Amino acid sequence: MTDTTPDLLFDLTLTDEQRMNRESMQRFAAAEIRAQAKLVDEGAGSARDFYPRTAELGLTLLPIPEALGGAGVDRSPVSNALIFEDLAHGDMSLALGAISPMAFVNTLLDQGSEAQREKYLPLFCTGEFKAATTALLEPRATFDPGAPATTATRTDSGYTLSGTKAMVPLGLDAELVLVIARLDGGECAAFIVEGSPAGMTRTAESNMGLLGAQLATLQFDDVQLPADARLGSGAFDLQRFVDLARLGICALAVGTCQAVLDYVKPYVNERVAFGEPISNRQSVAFMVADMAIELEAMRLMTWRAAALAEQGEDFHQQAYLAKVFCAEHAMKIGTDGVQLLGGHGFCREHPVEMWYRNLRAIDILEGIASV
Amino acid sequence: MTDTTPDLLFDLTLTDEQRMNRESMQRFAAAEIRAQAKLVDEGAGSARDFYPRTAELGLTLLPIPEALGGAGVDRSPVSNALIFEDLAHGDMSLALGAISPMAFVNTLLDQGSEAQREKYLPLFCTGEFKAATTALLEPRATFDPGAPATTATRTDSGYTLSGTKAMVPLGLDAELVLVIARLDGGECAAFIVEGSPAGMTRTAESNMGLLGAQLATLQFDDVQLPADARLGSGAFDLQRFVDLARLGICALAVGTCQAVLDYVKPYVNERVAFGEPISNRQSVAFMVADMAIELEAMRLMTWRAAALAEQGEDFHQQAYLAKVFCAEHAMKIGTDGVQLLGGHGFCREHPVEMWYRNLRAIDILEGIASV
Amino acid sequence: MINLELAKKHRETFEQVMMLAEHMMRPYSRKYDKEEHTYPKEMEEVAKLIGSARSNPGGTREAVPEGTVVNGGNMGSVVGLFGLCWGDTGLFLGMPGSGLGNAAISAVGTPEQKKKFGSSYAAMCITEPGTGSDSANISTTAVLDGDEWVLNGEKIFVTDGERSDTLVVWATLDKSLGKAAIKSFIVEKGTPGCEVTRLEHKLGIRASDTASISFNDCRIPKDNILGSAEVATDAEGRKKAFGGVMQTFDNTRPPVAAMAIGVSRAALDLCQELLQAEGVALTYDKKPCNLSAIEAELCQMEAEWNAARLLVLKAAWMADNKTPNSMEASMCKAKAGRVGNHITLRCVALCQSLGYSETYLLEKFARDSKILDIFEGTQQIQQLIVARRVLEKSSADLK
Amino acid sequence: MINLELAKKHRETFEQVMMLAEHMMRPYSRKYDKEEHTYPKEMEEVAKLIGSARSNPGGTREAVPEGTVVNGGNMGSVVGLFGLCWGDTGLFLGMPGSGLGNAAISAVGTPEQKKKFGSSYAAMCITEPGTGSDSANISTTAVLDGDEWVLNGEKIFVTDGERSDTLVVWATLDKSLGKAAIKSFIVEKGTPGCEVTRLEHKLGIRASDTASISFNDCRIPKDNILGSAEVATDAEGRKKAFGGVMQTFDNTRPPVAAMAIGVSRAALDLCQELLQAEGVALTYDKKPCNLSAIEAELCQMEAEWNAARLLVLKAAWMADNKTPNSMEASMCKAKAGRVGNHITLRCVALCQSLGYSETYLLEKFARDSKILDIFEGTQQIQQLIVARRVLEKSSADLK
Repeated sequence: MTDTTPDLLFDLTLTDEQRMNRESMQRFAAAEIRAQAKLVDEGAGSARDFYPRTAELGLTLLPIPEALGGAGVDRSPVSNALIFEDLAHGDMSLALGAISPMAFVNTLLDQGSEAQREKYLPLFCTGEFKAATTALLEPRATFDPGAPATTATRTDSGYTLSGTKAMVPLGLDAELVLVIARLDGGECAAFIVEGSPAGMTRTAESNMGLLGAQLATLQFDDVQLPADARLGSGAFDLQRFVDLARLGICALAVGTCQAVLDYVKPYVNERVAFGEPISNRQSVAFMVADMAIELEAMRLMTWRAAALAEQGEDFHQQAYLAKVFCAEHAMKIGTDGVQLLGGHGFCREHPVEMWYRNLRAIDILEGIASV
Repeated sequence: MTDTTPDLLFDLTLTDEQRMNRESMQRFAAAEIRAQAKLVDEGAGSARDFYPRTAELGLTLLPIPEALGGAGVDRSPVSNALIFEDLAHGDMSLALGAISPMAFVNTLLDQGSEAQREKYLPLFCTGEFKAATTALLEPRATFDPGAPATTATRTDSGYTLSGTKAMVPLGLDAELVLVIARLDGGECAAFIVEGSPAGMTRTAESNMGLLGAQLATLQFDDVQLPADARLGSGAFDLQRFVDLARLGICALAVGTCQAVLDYVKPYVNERVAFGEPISNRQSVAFMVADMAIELEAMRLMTWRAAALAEQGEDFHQQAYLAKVFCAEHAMKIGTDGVQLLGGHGFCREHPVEMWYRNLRAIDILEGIASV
Repeated sequence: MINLELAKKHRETFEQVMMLAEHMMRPYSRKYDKEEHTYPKEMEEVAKLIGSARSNPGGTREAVPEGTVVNGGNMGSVVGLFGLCWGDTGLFLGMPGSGLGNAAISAVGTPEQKKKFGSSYAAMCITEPGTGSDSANISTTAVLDGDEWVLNGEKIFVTDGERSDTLVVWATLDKSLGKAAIKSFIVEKGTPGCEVTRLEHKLGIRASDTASISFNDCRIPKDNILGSAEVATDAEGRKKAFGGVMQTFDNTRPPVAAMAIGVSRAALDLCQELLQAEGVALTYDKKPCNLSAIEAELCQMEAEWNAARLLVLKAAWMADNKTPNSMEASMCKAKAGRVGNHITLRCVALCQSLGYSETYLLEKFARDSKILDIFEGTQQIQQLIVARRVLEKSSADLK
Repeated sequence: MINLELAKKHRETFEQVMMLAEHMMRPYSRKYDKEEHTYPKEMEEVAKLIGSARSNPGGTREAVPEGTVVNGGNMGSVVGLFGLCWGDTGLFLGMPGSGLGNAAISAVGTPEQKKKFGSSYAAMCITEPGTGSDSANISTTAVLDGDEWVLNGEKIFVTDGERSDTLVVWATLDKSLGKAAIKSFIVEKGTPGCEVTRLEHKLGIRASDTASISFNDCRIPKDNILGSAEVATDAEGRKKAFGGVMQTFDNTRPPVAAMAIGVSRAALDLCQELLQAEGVALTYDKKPCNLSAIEAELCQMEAEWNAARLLVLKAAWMADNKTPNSMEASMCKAKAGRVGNHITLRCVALCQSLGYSETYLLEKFARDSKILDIFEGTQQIQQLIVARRVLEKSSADLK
């Protein structure tokens, strides 16, 4: 922090806007998302049909300048993290799909050129849900977000894109996909892929969880992109993009883990064994206590990094550590949620097994859910 | 395991000799070692004065051929591991010192030349305690037992030895020290250093624990060694040496952890809080249960690798994994031992704090306690 | 003499089972995971091939002189399960004859019962909607009416409840008499009054069905009670009687632990195969702290896996040698249950998107393994049992 | 507005304290670790320098408008402790004015008591030979005799019991009345009947003395009781009264947690310095799984450390803003206690023989940190408190 930084106090108080916004997000999450989640996870409901209903939240509208049709509210990584958290409390899978266009918009606002903003942002101010997404992750066991293998090569007319991206939310439907690739063997750059150009193949994925997010593998075989497809006018800041996405992923983890905690609390208090509620046993009660402790820490880690990002400070290390911490503890909270319900936790009648499957993805996901 | 291997059954039964031997070791550990341990740890008793009393155990005598004055019993890594375990139940620190000459003898029996055996082994058949030891570990944070930095260079008359060895048991007094060094920049070799040749400096160490083992740092500045100081007639098998030592270290861990478990059991059953023995609480009782589970697993891992070594089978992987496992769980058992006694565990009135300090060394120690 | 390697016959058993697992189970793993509740008919062949070993679950027990060490049926059983659940835990649990009811019949059945039901496909009905780990608190009743027992009650979490031929049902003769009045009964499927009411959709082991079964005035022959019909009246007798029923757990816990060993080995093998393709391999040539993070984690998992496996073998060896192993059975179940969970989950994480994808089986191994830390007594129940033994506590003192 | 960075004044406090810690504490760390029970006289200067902040432990509380966020004395206190215990936990605990008794006096003392004893060196006497975490079960008695309280009993584990000027003593007015009759009293050292009977030899924090103190007809002025002398007679009142005594823990737990943050930071810093000499450094440029094992572990420890630190800051922030923080105080104590233990111990292991040796301070940090997971409520007691709050349980239901 530089000496010219204004003297902010340590503060965990939400702004009035954030409080109001949370209320509406939480209402939507409880009423709309939670109800859909199970149906979609079981293949009985359509995520594709669901997403248009999220348009009422105005997720993409807020931070877009008024001149381009938006509400012109300053983009706030903290507020966005709160939104992600609240939606994920309903369901992480549907939340991820719902916020993917917002992540695309956020990245455009953050690193797009003036021309790109003018071209694309008005499309997200129509009041309709527009499928868009970001794609960094690749299908390799040792994939590192700082070193994608997808390549872009300069051509006379623009770029040739080659490579494979995995676990892309809304990957089947997205009309706009921001793809990260190594440019001419050097630094990374981001490319806006519109529609489905020749050489681009979209394959629906079957995964352990996140079934509602419509994850897809996108393959690019010598896909030709125009010169203006490259994001921004200067160098692409990959680390910043990855870190902003890490914050979004952490926020999704926080919301989901809060859902687990909220679910197991009444369960262990009501479930009777050996003549008493099972929560009267230390092994059960302490597991719940640790869940609460680690969840609180996950939230503080996420908020801290998001606040640094919002203040324009260096937030790389805190975002990195938040992701490490959230991944580790989200895994444990997901597992403990099932364990606390015992045999019932293993059955799909209760949502904890779905949350368990969804939370496995926290460590793996990269380059999506940018705040 | 080759097809010609005789069909041994899976068996956890000790031989009659092992049973008898355990009895006398356990008796000595309880009567002699345990009583000395605290005094020595507090600086009130002398380890140097103690070791001669271990001569009655005949530790070095047994496996030495009758022709050289020994008892001529086949060297048994399993039996040796049992001895180490039992002595460490008394105190790991004094056990380590007591068995160091035995580790020297074991290595000589294992990899020494005929001439070296004839020269040195009779010295260990006198019925007196003779201080001898082995030295591999070096004072570096990233030291790897497979890559010591101590060097030996061939000269006209023998070898020049240079480097520093750390945490050498009996390092101040040992009349014979087996030192592992890289020979002429190539493979490793072992050298028998007699007495204190010019250029050899012995410095007593102050460590967190293991105060009774008389750990010392040995520095070698161009120490001249005769040609016959090099162990064996062929190549030195460093991995085998390290693995046999790992088994000894694991056995020390098993014995010490058994002491912790044996100590905390009555304590938590007798200590009353909130109107009941604290062992009526799951958080206490489950910690003890896990201690018992992991200790049993440590023992089985150690025995398995020792049995493979005894059978002449490849035991590298099992010795390696046993050490990994024992180091991890010995740390935890040591810590939990203190925690179970609460504030009392932090006071030196109870031995658990000493065991806690000693057990920290399990992961660090290498190249000593060869079975 | 201390030796912790398998005897030759068990090494051979393991190799043979691994062949079956690889060629006759794995090809169907994903299919029946996706088609939940579908009977994996291809497994009948596998069941037949391993059937000769199972038809005598006690193993071939040659007359051995007093004091001779035995490596018998219990060890053979866990070694077989290492392989079968390396193949597929769900398919194994869904195949005929794998029911835990078989273990109960072979453990406490009369010679007649063993003959009549020993080779049937027997499922175990213990849990009820209101009971989880609290097996002593069941409400299903059995009342003797002439030459028949009349059963009434509702059971849940019956593994293979739908596809089995036979059920071993825990019921109380008189709930007011507590544990001592709990007995187990053999019910043949198709008996009037016995009905499968529901199949669970599950996180894992989807190839096996998990059923709810109701008993409404279900009448079975008087001889179908396992063990004595007498209800002990003194404290000692009551304890012993329930202990007898609970004892079946001593027989079923090492096998469930063995399943965890099998599935976590499968995960470790596949994980290492996928990582090897990226040039990452565990070679045991440096101290773990000097390895890469992935190698160090693989190493730590190998250590934990080996440790858990040895605890399972020890418990089985004790059973083979007629040594009471109630504590060791719970020890190995606790350790293998948690290690199995940990390894399968970390293998998913280590392989990142490949681990999470249904393209490979890593995510399935993780889902399948979770139940092994829950059924036949959760992790916490095992810790409780071990703690009581280690600390010499009654169930009244340590709850 | 969400911001989790320290305010400027606390950043400055921290920097100043770190200077003191480095230059005025660290040079004496090993000396007083070796010379157990020797009074670290050099620390008086340090105590004086930080004294102005401590003489008003509630912090400078300017009048602030309703609804304005405060970053006050509680935050200042934990931030100071981050630095002081980065310096040396033992020396800090052994220096005048650091006694936990001071926290109690400033939390519940009357203005007169604060004036008279606020700047004394006050130790806390709670534990007795027969009680550990069970603070409600103490047997030391206080009986009013004219204008004086007469104290009788035996206290153990009194941190700085020998070198302090003042003792805050928990005693019961009538054991038969249970918790409600427990009150705390200020005893000046030198009062006849108050005697230090024993000093403990300890695993760590050897620079601070840990004393046993006996009270034999020890008479103190009537006004030396902290809080009211009345014993509540109804259940609600009883609960409240003991709650008042226990509440001092809400004030002392975040500071102890802060000590764990300080000492574990010290270990992490030194460990990274030693590893950097070998070319190993954590750079945050790759995903943890793609790092070396040592780097990955450092990274994981940094994450845990940062998380624990934020929980401490939150609890202190709540106290500054008059928000009840009993649960958060226990949360941060539980997390920082275990993280502090884990980090300091792993740093020993990561640096191998350098970690184990007294040449460096890593082994000392590990020894010092252990007590922080034990005193002011063990890990298990903190989990119990958190669990009761989260699950809305009484102490009768969740024991």
